[in-house]
Amino acid sequence: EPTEGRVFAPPSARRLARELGVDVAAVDGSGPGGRVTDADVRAHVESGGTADAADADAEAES
Amino acid sequence: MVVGDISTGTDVAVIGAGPGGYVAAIRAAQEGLDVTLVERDAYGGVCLNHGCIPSKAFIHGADVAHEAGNAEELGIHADPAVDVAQMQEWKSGVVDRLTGGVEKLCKANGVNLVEGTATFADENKLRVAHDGEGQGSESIEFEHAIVATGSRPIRIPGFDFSDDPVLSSRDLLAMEAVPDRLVVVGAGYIGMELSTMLAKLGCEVTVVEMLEDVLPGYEDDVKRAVRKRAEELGIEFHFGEGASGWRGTPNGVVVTTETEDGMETEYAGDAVLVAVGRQPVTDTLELGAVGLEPNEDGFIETDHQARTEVDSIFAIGDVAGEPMLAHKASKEGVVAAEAAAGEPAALDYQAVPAAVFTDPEIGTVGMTEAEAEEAGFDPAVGQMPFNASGRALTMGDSDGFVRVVADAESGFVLGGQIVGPEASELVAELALAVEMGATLEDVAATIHTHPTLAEAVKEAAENAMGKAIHTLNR
Amino acid sequence: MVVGDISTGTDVAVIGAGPGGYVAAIRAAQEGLDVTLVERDAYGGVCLNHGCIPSKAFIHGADVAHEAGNAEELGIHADPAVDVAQMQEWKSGVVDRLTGGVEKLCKANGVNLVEGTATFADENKLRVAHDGEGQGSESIEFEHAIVATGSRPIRIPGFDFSDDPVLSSRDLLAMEAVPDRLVVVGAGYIGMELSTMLAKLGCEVTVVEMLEDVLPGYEDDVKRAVRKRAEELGIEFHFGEGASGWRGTPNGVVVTTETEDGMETEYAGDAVLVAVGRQPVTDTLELGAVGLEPNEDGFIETDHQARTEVDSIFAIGDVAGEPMLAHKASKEGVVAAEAAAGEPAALDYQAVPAAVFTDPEIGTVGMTEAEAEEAGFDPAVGQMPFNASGRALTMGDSDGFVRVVADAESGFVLGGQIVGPEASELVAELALAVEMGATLEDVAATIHTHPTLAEAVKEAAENAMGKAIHTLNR
Ligand SMILES: Cc1cc2nc3c(=O)[nH]c(=O)nc-3n(C[C@H](O)[C@H](O)[C@H](O)COP(=O)(O)OP(=O)(O)OC[C@H]3O[C@@H](n4cnc5c(N)ncnc54)[C@H](O)[C@@H]3O)c2cc1C
Ligand SMILES: Cc1cc2nc3c(=O)[nH]c(=O)nc-3n(C[C@H](O)[C@H](O)[C@H](O)COP(=O)(O)OP(=O)(O)OC[C@H]3O[C@@H](n4cnc5c(N)ncnc54)[C@H](O)[C@@H]3O)c2cc1C
Repeated sequence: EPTEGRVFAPPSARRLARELGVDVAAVDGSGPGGRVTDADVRAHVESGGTADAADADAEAES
Repeated sequence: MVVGDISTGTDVAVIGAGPGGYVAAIRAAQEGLDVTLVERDAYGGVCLNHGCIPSKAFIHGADVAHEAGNAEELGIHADPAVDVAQMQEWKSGVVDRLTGGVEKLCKANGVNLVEGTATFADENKLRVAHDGEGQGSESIEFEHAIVATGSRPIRIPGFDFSDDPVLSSRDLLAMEAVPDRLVVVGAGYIGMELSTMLAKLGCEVTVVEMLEDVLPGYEDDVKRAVRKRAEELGIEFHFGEGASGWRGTPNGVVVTTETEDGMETEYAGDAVLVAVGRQPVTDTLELGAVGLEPNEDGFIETDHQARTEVDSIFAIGDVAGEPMLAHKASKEGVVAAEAAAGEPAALDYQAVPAAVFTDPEIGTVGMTEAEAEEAGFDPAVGQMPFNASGRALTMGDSDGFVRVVADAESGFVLGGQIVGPEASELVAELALAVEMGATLEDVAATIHTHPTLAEAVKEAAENAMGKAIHTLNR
Repeated sequence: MVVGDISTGTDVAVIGAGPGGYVAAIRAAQEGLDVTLVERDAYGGVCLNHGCIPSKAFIHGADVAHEAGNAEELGIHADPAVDVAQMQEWKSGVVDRLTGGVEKLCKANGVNLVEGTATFADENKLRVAHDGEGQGSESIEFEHAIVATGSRPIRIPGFDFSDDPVLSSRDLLAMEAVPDRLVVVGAGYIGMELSTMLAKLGCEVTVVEMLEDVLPGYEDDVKRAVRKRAEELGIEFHFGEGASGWRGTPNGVVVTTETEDGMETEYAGDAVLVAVGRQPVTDTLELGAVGLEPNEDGFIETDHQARTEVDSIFAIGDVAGEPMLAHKASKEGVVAAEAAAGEPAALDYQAVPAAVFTDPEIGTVGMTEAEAEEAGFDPAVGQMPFNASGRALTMGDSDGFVRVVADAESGFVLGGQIVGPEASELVAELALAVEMGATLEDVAATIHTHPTLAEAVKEAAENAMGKAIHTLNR
């Protein structure tokens, strides 16, 4: 994946992901072009997706 | 000097009250922490006292005078006389008002203000030396420290700012009269902003620059727009020449430059302004006492929360790395403060916009076309020249363009480059677009007020989609 | 007049080449349709020839002259002489360039241009009468027609624009000299923009307005900022008075006004500008031939695709309803063109931003606090005064503020009101925020370049969140 590291999500969704300990890069985006929304982050948590704060932190750095 | 005569404790000690430090201090206090802000010079740091604010005040003043004197085409005939000492006084009033405001805001938020130079004693203790004999010092114990000591101008060998005719940007911005002739060493953004301003105020400016063009890091067409206008203002450029020395003459100075091949040339001026870049200030801190060491570029390294290798210590702003810009410092200040308060804050922004207040202005954010390609995107690029913008034409200022860079597949806006009137303001919309993960269509479908320069942002997005109305689509 | 001597067919016939019509024509052509654009006067319509563009050109000219003459505080001493005939020439050059550009863009996109007045023959046929005796006429058969006939100034009883001293905005913008004294009837946006411009050029302006304040529809604090500056410029306001008549005098005119209680007052001027609003142009069209009738406000009613009750006919721009603004016209033009091409286009935008080019400028988008409440939201409102903005202070122009209105629960930005320098440009970021469904946090977390006016947008968003740095949070 050449464009790896770049996640298209508004700041509010990125912050929510941090708070929920989710790696935002692992969330499937349902918005235009695959943009990650708040709802996508919540759905990811509910479906038992990653909830690893360390991952999220590492991702946030890029 | 008496050491340790007072000792206090604080949750967060912030060192340096520039746009990094004072913002960190206020936000930390808003988070309910007990905060102590130590500053040895002036509230607002370089930015408010010797950088962003005074330079923009002078640039505005020069613009007003220059525009009035060059509007014959509009039927306006004026021959403005500029009293630079008075402009200086006005500028100082603006600075005082803002620095006074910073002090008031700190106090209103409950930040403890301490004047003096802070050095580390250990990982949880600062020593603050107060200026002046017999003023003593104090110790401050902290849970967290935030280092925000900023930067200072780089010196080049042979040019010592303590010599009268060798000016730093700070010296220049304290001028009481416009020099008749000035040699400027460095065509980076500070050199170019100040040269343009001085030329508009009637100074004959000679710029010498080691590289082959102005404004390293910007794209060719962006550079060209700025260089062209500068040349029209009478600024003389000499590229590929490094300043190697200077000597005083009865009328000022003669600066010697050297090409790579060793060819020497001399340029005369009333004085020489050295603006070749800035370097982080780490030597005021005794970093060794906490086991920290600047990296090879002189910066203190930090992580995604602006935290250094020492858990209790954060570093933000110019001292913590590029881009050395006030708003980057403030952002890091907010994140460090929130992290110190235990919030899950992170420096996870997509882009730091940047502006250059030359004529025309530059505003950029995110990726250029080349950067997008390098990052693996297939870029869709759209452009709108200001000479097709109704608003730009009614302002008599229609050089330049807006360019928008997006990912062709998804449409996501990756960045933008603007050169032209109000570019520094126009870039805000593109910054929001980049940060939000907006697509070209989102920007294009948003109704933009007519007649505005901002319409060019929309038009550039439409151009990238092959749907522009006011430009031919490529 | 010879009728029907030529007959052609086209996919889309567009009537009127203003910012509604020419944009619709170009976009329809881009969609691959055969397009015929009929205009009886000048390409660009009111906006480019007699509205947005000429007014903004004069406003800019007046600003340059006025700023130069009033910058003593900055150390700039100038006494500019303004040659209005020359400014007029410059303005005309700008207009010509833009209208020429519109014509060229139409041609480059393959739009057929027809000069003349179009009237409906039936639901699929136009008749176009060419100007001048013996020029004949032609018939154009169409699949779809797009009506974009715009608006004209409202006349008030007793004031006939064909009388020399009774000026419309169009007459005023053709001036070759600044009147010494002018009576302006109407303090709406056009009256206020022109009054401010004239006052800056040295005209003594008396404004009479039936309502109790300037700029109906704007909030009190927004009005106040504009009225205050206007008064400082020497503009005299008389509210609660309607213009009831005028008579010529050797020096110009005397205008009589009447209050609700019947009290009369007289105001003298060189001439009287009537700017009490604009009304849609439907009487040039023979709408009856297709069974269409304007609604009670005179507009042609349309649906979410800008389609009228007659399936083959769209109506866009000023003729199709409020807000009568160029960019609303263009948006409707794009949607009508795409709908005619069978695309699922719709007028589903959230908000039409609006600007008033007074001093200070106004830029607004979306809901005010009161409107948000009415719509059932619990509004969170944040504000940043420009007198706390570093950039505004360095511009010597720090009246006004940015206000952001959001939904407290979700944080969604619902609207914004800006009054101050560059308000017309700054509103673009808020328009994108409103359109994208951005939250306060999204705006606040986006890094804004320092020092810019746009930082005030971010600060206002932070203020609404209780997290502002440069203002005290309410
Ligand atoms: C001429 C010029 C124009 C500029 N224009 C712009 C612009 O338009 N936009 C922009 O974004 N940036 C601009 N900059 C850059 C901007 O000024 C810096 O990026 C910004 O000031 C960095 O903020 P900071 O908080 O990191 O540090 P600084 O503003 O440098 O503040 C550091 C503070 O720390 C204090 N300090 C240092 N050591 C100690 C110690 N041991 N104890 C106590 N106090 C200490 C210093 O006295 C200083 O006040 C400009 C700079 C210059 C020189
Ligand atoms: C002084 C002034 C300042 C303004 N400033 C602004 C501003 O800053 N921003 C803004 O958004 N708006 C502004 N406006 C409003 C703006 O001009 C209108 O909203 C805009 O022009 C509407 O565009 P339109 O395409 O609907 O119609 P118009 O621009 O009115 O164009 C209609 C065209 O149709 C032609 N026409 C009419 N009937 C026929 C027919 N039967 N056959 C052929 N041709 C016909 C007319 O000749 C005209 O060219 C201003 C208006 C004025 C008067």
